[in-house]
Amino acid sequence: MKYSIFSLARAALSGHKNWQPTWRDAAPKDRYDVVIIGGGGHGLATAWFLASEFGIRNVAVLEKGWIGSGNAGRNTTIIRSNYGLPGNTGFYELSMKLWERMEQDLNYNAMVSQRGVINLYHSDAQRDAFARRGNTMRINGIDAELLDQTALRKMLPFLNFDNARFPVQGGLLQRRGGTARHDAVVWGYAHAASALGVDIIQNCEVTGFTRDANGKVTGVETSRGKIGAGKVGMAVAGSSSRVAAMAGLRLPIESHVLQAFVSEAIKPLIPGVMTFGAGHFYVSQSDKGGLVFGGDIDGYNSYAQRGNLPVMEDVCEGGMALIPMIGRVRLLRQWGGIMDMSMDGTPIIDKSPVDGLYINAGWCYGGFKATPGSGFVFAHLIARDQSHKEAARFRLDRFQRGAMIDEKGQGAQPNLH
Amino acid sequence: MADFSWDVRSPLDRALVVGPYGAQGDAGLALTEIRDFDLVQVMARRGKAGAMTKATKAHFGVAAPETPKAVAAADATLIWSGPDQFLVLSKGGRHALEMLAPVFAGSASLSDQSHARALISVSGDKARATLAKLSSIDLHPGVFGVGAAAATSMDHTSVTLWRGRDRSGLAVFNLLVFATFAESLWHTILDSAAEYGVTISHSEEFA
Amino acid sequence: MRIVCPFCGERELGEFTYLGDAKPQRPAAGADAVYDYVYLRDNVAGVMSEHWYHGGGCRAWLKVTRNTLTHEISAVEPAAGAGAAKVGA
Amino acid sequence: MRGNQANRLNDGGLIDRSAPLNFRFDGKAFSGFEGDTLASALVANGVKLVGRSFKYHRPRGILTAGSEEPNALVELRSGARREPNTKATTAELYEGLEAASQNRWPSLNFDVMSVNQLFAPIFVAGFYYKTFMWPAKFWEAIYEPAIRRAAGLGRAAGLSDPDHYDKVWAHCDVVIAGSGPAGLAAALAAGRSGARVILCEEDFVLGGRLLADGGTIDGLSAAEWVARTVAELEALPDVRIMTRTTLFGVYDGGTYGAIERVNDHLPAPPEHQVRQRLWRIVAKRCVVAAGAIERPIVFAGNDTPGVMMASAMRSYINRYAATPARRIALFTNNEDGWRTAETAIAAGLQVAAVIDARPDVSPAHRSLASKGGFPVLHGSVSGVDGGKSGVRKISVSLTGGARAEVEADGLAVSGGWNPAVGLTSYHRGRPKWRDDIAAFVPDGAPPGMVAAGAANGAFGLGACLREGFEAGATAARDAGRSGNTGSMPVADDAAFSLTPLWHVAGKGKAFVDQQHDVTASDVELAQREGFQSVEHLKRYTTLGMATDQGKTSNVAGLAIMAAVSGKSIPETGTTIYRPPYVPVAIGAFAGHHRDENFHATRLTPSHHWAAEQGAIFVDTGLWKRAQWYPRAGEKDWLESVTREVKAVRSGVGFCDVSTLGKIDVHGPDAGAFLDRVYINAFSSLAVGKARYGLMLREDGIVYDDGTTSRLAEDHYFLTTTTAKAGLVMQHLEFCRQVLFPELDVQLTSVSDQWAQFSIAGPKTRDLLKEIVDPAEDLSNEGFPFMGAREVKLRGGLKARLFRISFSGEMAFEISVPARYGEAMARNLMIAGKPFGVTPYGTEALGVMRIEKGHVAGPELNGTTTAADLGLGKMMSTKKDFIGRVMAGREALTALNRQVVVGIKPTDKARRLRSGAHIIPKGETPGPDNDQGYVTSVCFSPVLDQWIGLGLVERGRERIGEIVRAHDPLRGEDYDVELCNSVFYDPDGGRQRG
Repeated sequence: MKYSIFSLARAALSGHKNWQPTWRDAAPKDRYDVVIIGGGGHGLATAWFLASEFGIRNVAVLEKGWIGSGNAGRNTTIIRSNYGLPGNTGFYELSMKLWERMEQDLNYNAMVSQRGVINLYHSDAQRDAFARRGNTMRINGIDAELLDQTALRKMLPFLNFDNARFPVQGGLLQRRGGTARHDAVVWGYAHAASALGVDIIQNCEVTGFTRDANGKVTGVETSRGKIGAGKVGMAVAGSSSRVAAMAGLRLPIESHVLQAFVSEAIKPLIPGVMTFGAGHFYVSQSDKGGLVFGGDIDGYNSYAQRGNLPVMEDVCEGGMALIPMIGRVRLLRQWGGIMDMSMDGTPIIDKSPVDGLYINAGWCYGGFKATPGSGFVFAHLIARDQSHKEAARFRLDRFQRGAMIDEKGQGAQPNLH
Repeated sequence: MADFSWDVRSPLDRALVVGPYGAQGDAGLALTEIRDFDLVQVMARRGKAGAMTKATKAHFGVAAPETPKAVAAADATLIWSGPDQFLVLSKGGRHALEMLAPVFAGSASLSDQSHARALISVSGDKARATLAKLSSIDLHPGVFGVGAAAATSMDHTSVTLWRGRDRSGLAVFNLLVFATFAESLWHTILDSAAEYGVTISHSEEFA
Repeated sequence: MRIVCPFCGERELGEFTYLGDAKPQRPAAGADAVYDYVYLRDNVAGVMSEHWYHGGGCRAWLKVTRNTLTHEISAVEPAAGAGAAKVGA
Repeated sequence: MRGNQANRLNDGGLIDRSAPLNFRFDGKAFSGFEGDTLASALVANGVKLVGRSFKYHRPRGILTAGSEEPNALVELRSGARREPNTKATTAELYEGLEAASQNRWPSLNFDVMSVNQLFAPIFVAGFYYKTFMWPAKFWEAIYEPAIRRAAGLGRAAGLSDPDHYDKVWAHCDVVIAGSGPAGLAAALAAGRSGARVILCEEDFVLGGRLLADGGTIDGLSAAEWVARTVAELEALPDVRIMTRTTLFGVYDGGTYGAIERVNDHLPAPPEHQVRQRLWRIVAKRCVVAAGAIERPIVFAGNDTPGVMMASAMRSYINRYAATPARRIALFTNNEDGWRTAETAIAAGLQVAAVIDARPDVSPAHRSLASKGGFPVLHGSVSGVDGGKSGVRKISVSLTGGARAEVEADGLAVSGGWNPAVGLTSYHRGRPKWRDDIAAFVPDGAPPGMVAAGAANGAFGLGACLREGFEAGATAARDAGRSGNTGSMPVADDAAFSLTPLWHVAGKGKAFVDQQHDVTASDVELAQREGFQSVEHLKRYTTLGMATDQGKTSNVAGLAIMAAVSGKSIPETGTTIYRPPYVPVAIGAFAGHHRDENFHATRLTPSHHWAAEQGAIFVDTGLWKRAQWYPRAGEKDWLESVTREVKAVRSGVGFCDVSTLGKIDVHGPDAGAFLDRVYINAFSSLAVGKARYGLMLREDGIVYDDGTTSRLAEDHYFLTTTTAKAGLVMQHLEFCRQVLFPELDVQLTSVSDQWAQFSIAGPKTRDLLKEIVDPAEDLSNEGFPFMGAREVKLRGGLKARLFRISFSGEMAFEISVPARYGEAMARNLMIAGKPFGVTPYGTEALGVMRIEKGHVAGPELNGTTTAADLGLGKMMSTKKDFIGRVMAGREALTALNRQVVVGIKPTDKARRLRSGAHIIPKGETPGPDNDQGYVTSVCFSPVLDQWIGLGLVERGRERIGEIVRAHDPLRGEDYDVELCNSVFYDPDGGRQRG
């Protein structure tokens, strides 16, 4: 059923009794051309691109819980393409362009809202680093503006300019950045992929791989039985190491908790997205009115999906230091997601050393904004057995070759990325 | 030839204003900077813990602390600062680095910290209430008794904390804080204690 | 989280810094072995041995046995060179 | 004195009639008493309409009397202290309180946005996902702003929060959440055992439900028992009772978060006091005695002002002596609800009817009804008449199908009780279903925690006391306290019978989540569209995501989902419970760390002297460093900095460089140790000499650099960059303790021990001769370049002198114990006066290092190799060191890497800027020809032009090539020449001379 104001109005007349499920809740078949492990944004986007762009429709997406139950449903909903290193810049811009047409592609309103993303700087050195990055963006055809304090005072007068330990001096603005409604992205891809014949199978946990005599992956073992597959792609974020281990692989990845927070809903207070440059804090305001904010990862390996108190304090300290008017706004909820932190802070989208198994992992906390781009290039890799040109540097062997893509320059220390 | 004076200045010289601070009435907290001290870090060499202990005993008449404690010797306090290491705190000139060097030759490495720290004594009814805002350590009298010490952090800054002898029936907490952080931490302590009222002073007397 | 430092006693998380898996041993040489040591991780879901630094306390490096599913800490011991003055003494 | 409190009873209640308080709601003046909440005072004044709902802007009243309130949210206070979404039910009344209703325009009574109700047929759950997609541009321009304006409840202050907060640690054996019968009994048992106890109560009065429901305990009235118990607890030295304090979360290792509202009951905090305080409580055990929350029944019109939870109605009448209605109807499905009828009668109010969904009513209640002269109707409420002025008439579907109507101005509702399972479930635990009470109860809890009393599903008074007391005793024992617990308080248990009833079918909107306007039909729609998982249900409908976190709505919502999807409630399950238990001000989590106190500040030993000189300071990490020293008449920083550089290059200057990390490396193996952490050798360094060293990370990338001197056979003095001081110390300790424990080496940070100054310029030696004891030989032979040793100063003070140069001039660094740092600065000024000595800041320091081509932070950016920096030759091939193997990887040794090179504009008048990219001449900039960027720039007084360093592909092979500096961000594009990175004195004659 096509979604529009007209279909809504029609449905209203019948008390909304005729709506169909947004996606088919499928039962597993014996075999698919492609099985995608992970019913998050990346997995569902991959399935949709396989079906819509690459003509592969005999596809299943396996989700151990409910779709979107992983990081797709527990992030701070930011989209941007303000990266500075070759490999990242083009890829995230590809993703941004796909965000810009998502609603039309999917016939689902994911509330992609380009209200701007600004990274604030507090020192000359930081300004210089932002200038380098902003120029990279511009050279790659991406919008970027370097604002000084005067411009910033006009745009965000409520920032702490005058009474701060580290006064804000300016910022790097990407106006096309913004937010999207995270759950709706999941449901939108599920809706559109399902309509093209993709089977979305919930409550189906992968427990192992089936391999042939040559070691090639021929399918997966799941909590709902064996499922054969021509190719298997994994897009399981924080569970990447666990799934890869089932195929005998060790990855350059650690799993860490990243917390996010939302405040009580309030009338519009903060435009766009902003990140504090002198502490760990970034914030936007949702359409519902809550301030959605976050900061640094908790800092130690974890699969526990819950955050600690010191980081919560650290984030709020950053918030108060930057925007002292939020002191009386109340924090409503705290949650944690498991990040697949790679060794250089950059994702891996590559064929694995195991024939027939494709890896999409290492997103650190950048996974949400990558959703459409990741789905597209991963579908490309699976369909063509060749990396898309914008993902060509996301190779698994880059660490062996010394070709890391390390935006923060922190080295093989995942909790510092 | 120019005439130089090499006057010393405590890192709290500017920040410390003698007198009352914060809420009026009976002050809940006494904050005293102790000036003019020598402080030497003593670190046992590999396999030489025994020799260091022996040397300590011979020189100070007491054993070096092997657990987080502050041990009073005749004219010095030996404060545990980590595994196989402790600090020797004494009135200026008593146990300076050069004097201790021969004592620990071969058994321990010494490093002068006399200028690296400021020494602050915290006492009064509200000493624990104030420190609870700064320290995650349990300072309950049953847990942190006289002579207890801790290498810990306050306000994300490393400090050495120990409990001295009680004064007028009240606990006294001593704090060694890094010199370059001292002014900042001092203001934080004052902010934390303002609601109780503070009496500020400095002294060259050791508690 | 609170970690019982073998030297200092139980302390708040904020005094410690995390490094990571303590299982890999630094190899003397060999590009593959060093690559493995620097980059590859078991990323244990369960009980794991980890390096933590008590930088906000006694500056000892510690080996902490911790469950990454529950955060429960079952053992803490000093690194080989923490408290080494007692070695052979 | 009653003022206009028409709905206030003449006596009773825990209010102080001798302490009247004036307040304003929506500008209108009212009065109440000490002991009131804003909600109880509004009730006493007959105010029924208090707010408007989120989506449909429906009129709403007061539903509860606690922190679970979904409707009665107000903007409390004004100006910079305005607090949106404050629950009137927990806001304590104070003199002069000002509150305003929210989410309405222009007024609460006439809210234009209530037109949304007309669109309600379209505004169903998730409608926005299906529309607003065309045209695409309209989303940001039109649709979204409209949605954002409509949503969002109250208005934040929009001004910097003027109040202070602090954060405190507390330690105890047993922390107890809640001071109802179970909590008090737990505190009693634990306290008597000798345990250190902290009892947290979110209310401002202890007693929990005892305050409203009374009872008899140990033969005393509830009030007497509470008073006696509190007196006993207060006499115990290690029991701390904290009112106005909510335990909101449990974290690893037995750490609990609690928020104390220290001064929210006053117009503003008294001087020197905080508004709120965040407690981090470390406890060996925790008893959750947080009680239970009465749950509504979902029926059409259940959001009408005047519909109230039955227990809340008792609270208003008994605790606050305020009557929410004069003629009350009660709708219950359980025994407990009947207490409200008893309370109403005792207070002299009329009971219009009791509508009981159960087939039978106890004989006692039947006789109560006949005595009170009201009917007992078996059935359910199917509709409510009344709008913003409140309940008028209630429609009842009687069992068997007949209908009845009841006239009343208040409807009390009791659908049973939900134990407060939040705290026990915050470690992602899921509660379990108990059929007998039709509620979820805790199923396990985080380590050390146990639930007792109503929080554990024990609803009788006797059971609460018993469970609380036993939990308190056990917790104390587990914490190692074994004192005599004395006797357990005893009370009778009232019977509890209940027939589950979640939703009454009927015409009209029946609200599940009142704050978010989620109706029963929204839940059904979600099910129809496949959002059957409770988490999907929550996310699709926003059920339970409001400021009350679904405390009154979640269970009903999933019960309705269970019914429409043909599953049981436990099969349907609950969503994950997420802290905090109540919303907590962001300011409280920040505490002291805001404004200038966000982070600590480090001051150099000469800071105050520099401030006296009028220095401009720059933040470098936590440090404040003198950036430059302006002089009168200088028009900008560049003029000052240029003067400082020229003064150094032609005479002498000095700069406080104490911010460098300084580490004593002691021990017989110190040299061997340094050989392993630096790429170059240090064991071969002679005593009395210094050497520049470079450290890599294990991945082969440059980590840090600095000069290290050998002061004795077994003593090196190592310096790090300012930025990496702490990290390098940590890294070295890792190497010492973990990687190389066999080495006998000791490390100590001496960063704060030494005040260190760089003295540079051709007249350095002249100046030093004034300061240093004449017996010291400072000649080139006596103290050659890279020499390092202790010297005596005039007056006898000992100092360390290092002949090292960052500026390229003849230079020394001198260290004195830090408390002499200020004296050193003054004495350098005195001694240097004849030579025109000039203090210089970090900018001049930076200029001179760029002129000399020294790399610093912008080049050591965590991605560069030693070879990239032009320091590849330093890498020893004779030894192992950290990072050696990985540094040899193909991509790190590739010939086309970006390497450090000098850059200068071909037009000497051009300003060069950091961050400009390097593009070959004649090409269109694009990702394929982006060959590097400018890392550091300065105006070079020596060359009289802007110069810089950059990382450029094969840069060192391209010296002399003209390329483009492309800077679209700043709208600039100009030609630059790639040149040798050492702009000044390339053969180093000046620093050796």
